[in-house]
Amino acid sequence: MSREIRVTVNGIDHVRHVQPRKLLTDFLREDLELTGTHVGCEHGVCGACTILLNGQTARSCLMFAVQADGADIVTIEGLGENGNLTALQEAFWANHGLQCGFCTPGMLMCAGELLRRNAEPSDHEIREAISGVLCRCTGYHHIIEAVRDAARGQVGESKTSVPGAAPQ
Amino acid sequence: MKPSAFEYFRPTSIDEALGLLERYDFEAKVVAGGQSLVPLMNFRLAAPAYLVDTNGISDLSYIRRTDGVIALGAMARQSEIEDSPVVAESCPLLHEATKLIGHRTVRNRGTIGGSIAHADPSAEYPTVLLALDGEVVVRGPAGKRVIPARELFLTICTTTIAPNELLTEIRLPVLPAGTGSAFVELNRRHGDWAIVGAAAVLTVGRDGACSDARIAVAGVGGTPIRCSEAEDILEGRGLDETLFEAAAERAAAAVDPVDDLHATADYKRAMVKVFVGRALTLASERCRRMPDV
Amino acid sequence: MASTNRWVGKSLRRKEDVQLLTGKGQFADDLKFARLTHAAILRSPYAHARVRSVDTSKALELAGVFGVLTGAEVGRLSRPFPTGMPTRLPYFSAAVDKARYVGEPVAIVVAENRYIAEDACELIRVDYEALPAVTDAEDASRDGAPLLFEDLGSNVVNQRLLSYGDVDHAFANADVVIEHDFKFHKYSSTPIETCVAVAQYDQATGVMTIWSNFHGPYSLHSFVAKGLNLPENRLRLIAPTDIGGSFGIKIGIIPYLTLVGLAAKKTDQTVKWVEDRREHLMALNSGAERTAYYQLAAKRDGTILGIKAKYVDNNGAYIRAPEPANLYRTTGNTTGPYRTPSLQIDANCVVTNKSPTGPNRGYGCQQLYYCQERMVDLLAEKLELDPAELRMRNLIQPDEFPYHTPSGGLYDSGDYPAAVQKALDMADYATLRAHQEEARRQGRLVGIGVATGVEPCVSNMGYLNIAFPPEQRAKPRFHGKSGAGEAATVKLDPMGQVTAILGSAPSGQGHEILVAQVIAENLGVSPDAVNVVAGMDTFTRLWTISSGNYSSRFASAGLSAFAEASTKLREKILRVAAHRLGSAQDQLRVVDGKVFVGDADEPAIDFRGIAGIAHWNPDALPDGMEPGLQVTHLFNYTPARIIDEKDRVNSSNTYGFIAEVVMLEVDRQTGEIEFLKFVSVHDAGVIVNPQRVEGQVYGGLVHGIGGAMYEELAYDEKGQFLAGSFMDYLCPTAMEIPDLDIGHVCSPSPFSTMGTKGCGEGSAMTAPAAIANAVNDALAPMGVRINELPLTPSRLWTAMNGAGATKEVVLAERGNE
Amino acid sequence: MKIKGETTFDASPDRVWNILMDPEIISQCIPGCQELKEVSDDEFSARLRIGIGAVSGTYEGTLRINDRVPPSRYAMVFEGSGRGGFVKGSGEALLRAENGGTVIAYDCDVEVGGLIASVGQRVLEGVSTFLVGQMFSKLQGFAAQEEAA
Repeated sequence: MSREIRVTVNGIDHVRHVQPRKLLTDFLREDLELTGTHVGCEHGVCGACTILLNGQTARSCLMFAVQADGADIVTIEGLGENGNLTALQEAFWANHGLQCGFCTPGMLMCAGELLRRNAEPSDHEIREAISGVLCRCTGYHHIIEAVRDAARGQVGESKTSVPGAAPQ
Repeated sequence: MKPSAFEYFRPTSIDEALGLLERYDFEAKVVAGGQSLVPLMNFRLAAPAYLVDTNGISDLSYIRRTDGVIALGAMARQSEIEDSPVVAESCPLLHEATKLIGHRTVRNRGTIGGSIAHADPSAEYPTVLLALDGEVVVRGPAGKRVIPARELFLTICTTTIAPNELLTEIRLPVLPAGTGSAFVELNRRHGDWAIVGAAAVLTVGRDGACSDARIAVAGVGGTPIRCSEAEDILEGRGLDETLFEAAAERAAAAVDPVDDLHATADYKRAMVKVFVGRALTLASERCRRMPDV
Repeated sequence: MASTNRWVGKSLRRKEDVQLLTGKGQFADDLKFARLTHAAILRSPYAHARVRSVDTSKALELAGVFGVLTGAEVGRLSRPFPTGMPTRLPYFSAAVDKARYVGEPVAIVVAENRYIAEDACELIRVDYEALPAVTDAEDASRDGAPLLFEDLGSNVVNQRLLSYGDVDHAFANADVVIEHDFKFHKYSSTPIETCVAVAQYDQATGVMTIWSNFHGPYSLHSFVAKGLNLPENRLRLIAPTDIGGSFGIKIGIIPYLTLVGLAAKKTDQTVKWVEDRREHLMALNSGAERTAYYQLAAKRDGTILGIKAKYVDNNGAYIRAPEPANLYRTTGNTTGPYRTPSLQIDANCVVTNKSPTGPNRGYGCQQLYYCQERMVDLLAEKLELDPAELRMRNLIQPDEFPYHTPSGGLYDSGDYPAAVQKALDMADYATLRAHQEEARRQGRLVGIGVATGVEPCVSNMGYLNIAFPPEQRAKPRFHGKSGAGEAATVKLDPMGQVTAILGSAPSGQGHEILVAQVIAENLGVSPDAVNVVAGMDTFTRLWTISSGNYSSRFASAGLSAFAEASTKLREKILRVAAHRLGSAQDQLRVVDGKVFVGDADEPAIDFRGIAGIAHWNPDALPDGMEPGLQVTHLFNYTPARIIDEKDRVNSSNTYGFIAEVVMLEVDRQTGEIEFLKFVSVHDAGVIVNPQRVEGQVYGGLVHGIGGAMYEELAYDEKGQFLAGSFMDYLCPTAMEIPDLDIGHVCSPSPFSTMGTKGCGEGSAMTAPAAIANAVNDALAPMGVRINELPLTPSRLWTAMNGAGATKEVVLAERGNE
Repeated sequence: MKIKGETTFDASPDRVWNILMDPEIISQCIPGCQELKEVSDDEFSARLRIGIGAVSGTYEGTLRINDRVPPSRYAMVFEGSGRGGFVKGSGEALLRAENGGTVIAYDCDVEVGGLIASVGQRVLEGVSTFLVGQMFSKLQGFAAQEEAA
């Protein structure tokens, strides 16, 4: 028996009918076609499905869409403003804070929540804040650097410079 | 990995919830934060026919301090507890344990009531409840009853709360001045279930002797375990490392863990000694730092 | 042309990132289809069981179910996958008569959505006859062990004794011979995106189209076609632009492409299957477990004379291509960076009731270097030499390149002593040793580990033939293999814009920006102006049999192909321009897409003008020139030769180098490891984008740490799989990783066009060895050694407290006189 | 997984034996047993609903009793399956008189397969121990009743 729910996602109100068992992740990806939120484990460990639920991070694979009735949700698609990247997104870009990009929605959500709670996080606090999101590409270093830079408002050109470049 | 079908209810009052639990009994499950139940449902290990969502009950998420007791509504989120100045000040053990639960994202949804009712033997909150001799309030068809921590946990994920009852409140005593506490745990990876967790609470009187010692451990049995014999070693004595070691050894001797993928039973037993010892040392440092009464 | 590097060597931001940062990536599960149906797979809960019957009637009655395909039907509709070895195994995409591992597909359900498909799986009744299972490769090798394939009479399905150089002489004349055995465990890469396949069969044309995150090697296209019983030109494989990581593991998707394809054909639906995490851990792919027995012969001064090793690889229930390559991929670099003149390998490929194995970042090298680098440390201990010094004494010297290894490897370039010295300097090795001594005096368990490894890049398909003995290879009907090709297409479009088309199916490595940098360099345009088309379509792209994303081949082979293609395109552009301008070609310069004659300040023509001629007005082209401006270059390595009669083969084409120094402390009470220093020095040849290389190094290293300390696909002795969730399969988080100091040396490869080598596997190969060496060094004062992974706190504690440790055996110790 | 242990009954071996061989009693003591049918002298079919916390499932299977040597030993083979996978095992129970009562020493080799094994290993052994304990405590209750009667 499907139920009607009303949710605001990235500022847009939606009214939809869902089966009670439909996971919020699947609702966002299938019903609303917001495929930026990713599914990595469906048991609340990998963090790729993290969204903002009423302003706080939540794992959308551990919620049913019916439970989100009345909620205000932000997904990765709703992070930027007017088509511009946020400072955090810019910092990820500049610091190579993503490779395959699959964990990126979770990383951005969790790092963003950290920076809202703590404007000057230590490296340890950054690590802790993103430790609920698994990444298998980056080894996390560039992500930590990105969050650190975003916190300091230092987002600019890629800084990496190592020898070995092209003695052609 | 998709859950089986269920009928969903979102009661807005405790009475409405109790009515549903009464009607569906064993077939119903309460979902609070969902951080433990929903993974089980996604794996189809749990397949309740009726899901009673208590997130719509508005008056269950308070954190109050009254008359030497901190009372927390069952739906108080772990992140609210983490950020609560009342908790930090009046129940530092709860505050410290909260920060060890999963990750911030988990704590944003997870509730204290859900964690205690789920009764995972490796979880932090059941261990804190037992260490502090707290109690829980449950409501059922026959009205309200209060269950002391020592009578709450039966075995893995099993409590004395009946299927038609709802956990509504958690009560923890505010400990006297001169009390220090610590929650430490060992896990292979940050945020995981503890292989071994240890909570210690020590109260030192004016004479410098330990007037009250409480030790509980997680992860080494079907429930969190209170280490009474180890406590006896400490009570009435002046605290020092030798005594802590003796108490920790006694705690380790009293548990009977089993092997799992991550650790052998022998290792877990040895770690009870190490982590009870560490918790005691930390707790005693903290109680000495407390101002005199 | 521009004479200095404007673009190559710069850490340009990736072209890929904005899409991914805004949630607009196109991963396989994001693709939209009309009237899509969804599949769920029913899997065997038994490690070994006969499937007596499968009753699907109740499942078919469920509303929303379109059909069920059982293993028995798969057996009828399909053909077994080819096996790259003399022994043929009946390997199908589902259990036809027997299930041989927990998680083997038994049936696939197609339904309206995944939820209903899973409901239907629960309604299927399977009658299993449980059979005894065997999980350990050595147990499986013994007489009387339960047989996975009764017809074969043995679970050892491939065996080769490979001898290079005079190993008997080496051992007879050694001052010291040490012997040790090792166990390397089963783990995976677990990319955060699992496998996805969407299949659609067109009855009219007979074409099966499968969209999936399969990224090659596209040699396996023919395997899937065979499984589907289709001519290869009726199978179209499409990969989306974004693939959420793989690290080799997703090559294991090939049976699912077949299974989902068969289900689509049977039900006449467009069918999507998304692997869930439990399926991924339980049944996809993993690196092979290896039990290894090593003997090493050396002179008293530490000179290594020879190695004898027996590998027993546990390849799980089936040999899935490219297996048994875990045994053979490393052939050319078996002796690593050392001048080891002789070698004997007794290679055994064994089937057991565990999930099948395949490439896992490092493919074969982590097993190899873990054992070999432990042996070097044990030799150092025996001879009372510093392990770093012992390595220095045995390293191949810079003037010896290109270097022929005894097993056929042709190392292209390198300066191993410089790289090792750099790692030692960065770590301040002497000071570390002093600190260690001080810590030991305080009773602390501090250890230092050094490990080195040669990083093979761009597999030569020739190594696959090692599974066949020379006498079989000599038969006239034997089809030998060689080659390591890659295809690149670069176009100047009709209005003068540049487009590049990849054949490499990237999964996060940043191929797009690298190609843009190389083309920008060669054509004299801005990288921003180059449109790079990722993804793959076997019907419309030009690809080679070895195309794809694996064996660290992109920076080496892929960029070579693009460098060659863009150079050819530049030639044509300049010829058109010279003809048009009536100038000599060598008088022309290109800057930002504009062509200048001599020292002129004003451009004489731009790319748009040139494209206008080539595309719109071929009448104005030089006589005989083809119209258009499109170049496809098929690149191949000349050293990618076929195996010789003595089993020598240059198994890869460019060879990087890794040197690592680790300092760590083991908590005496808990067995926990804390990193105190981690230095990793890499030689990846010429670096096109340093930040990309750094990203690969970090990623590979953390994967190596995961393997060494956290990750294990654990089974019980009955073959039950125990690590079916991310709660029990532990991937390191940001809290577990050390700070890392990365260093580089650069030895340009003479074989790749720009001197590049690969770097994608890197420390995943060496970190387990470095960490194991450091842990053993830390525990040395206790007289404890550990020869197993992962190095969990429980395991270390158990070893420190008297069990689970081993001692090496000194076989012989002779005087020189 | 090994399930091994000893438990003491305040009843003579003969009485304990009779209790253990009484399907009616056994069905009341096996946790969650909804049905236990005697298929033949030595074989029973059973349906169990086992619930631990939120995790519950119905299992159907068979139990065969072998090598009965009253009142001192018997062996058993059992298997069952349900949503969570399957359980399969064999074991032996030895009864001996001690201090006026009876000690049962049991030793079972149990394979738990499928879903529960792959995601529930952390709690599997603890749950098994609990269920076995629950069964024995009920049996002990029956033994005490019988003795009193």
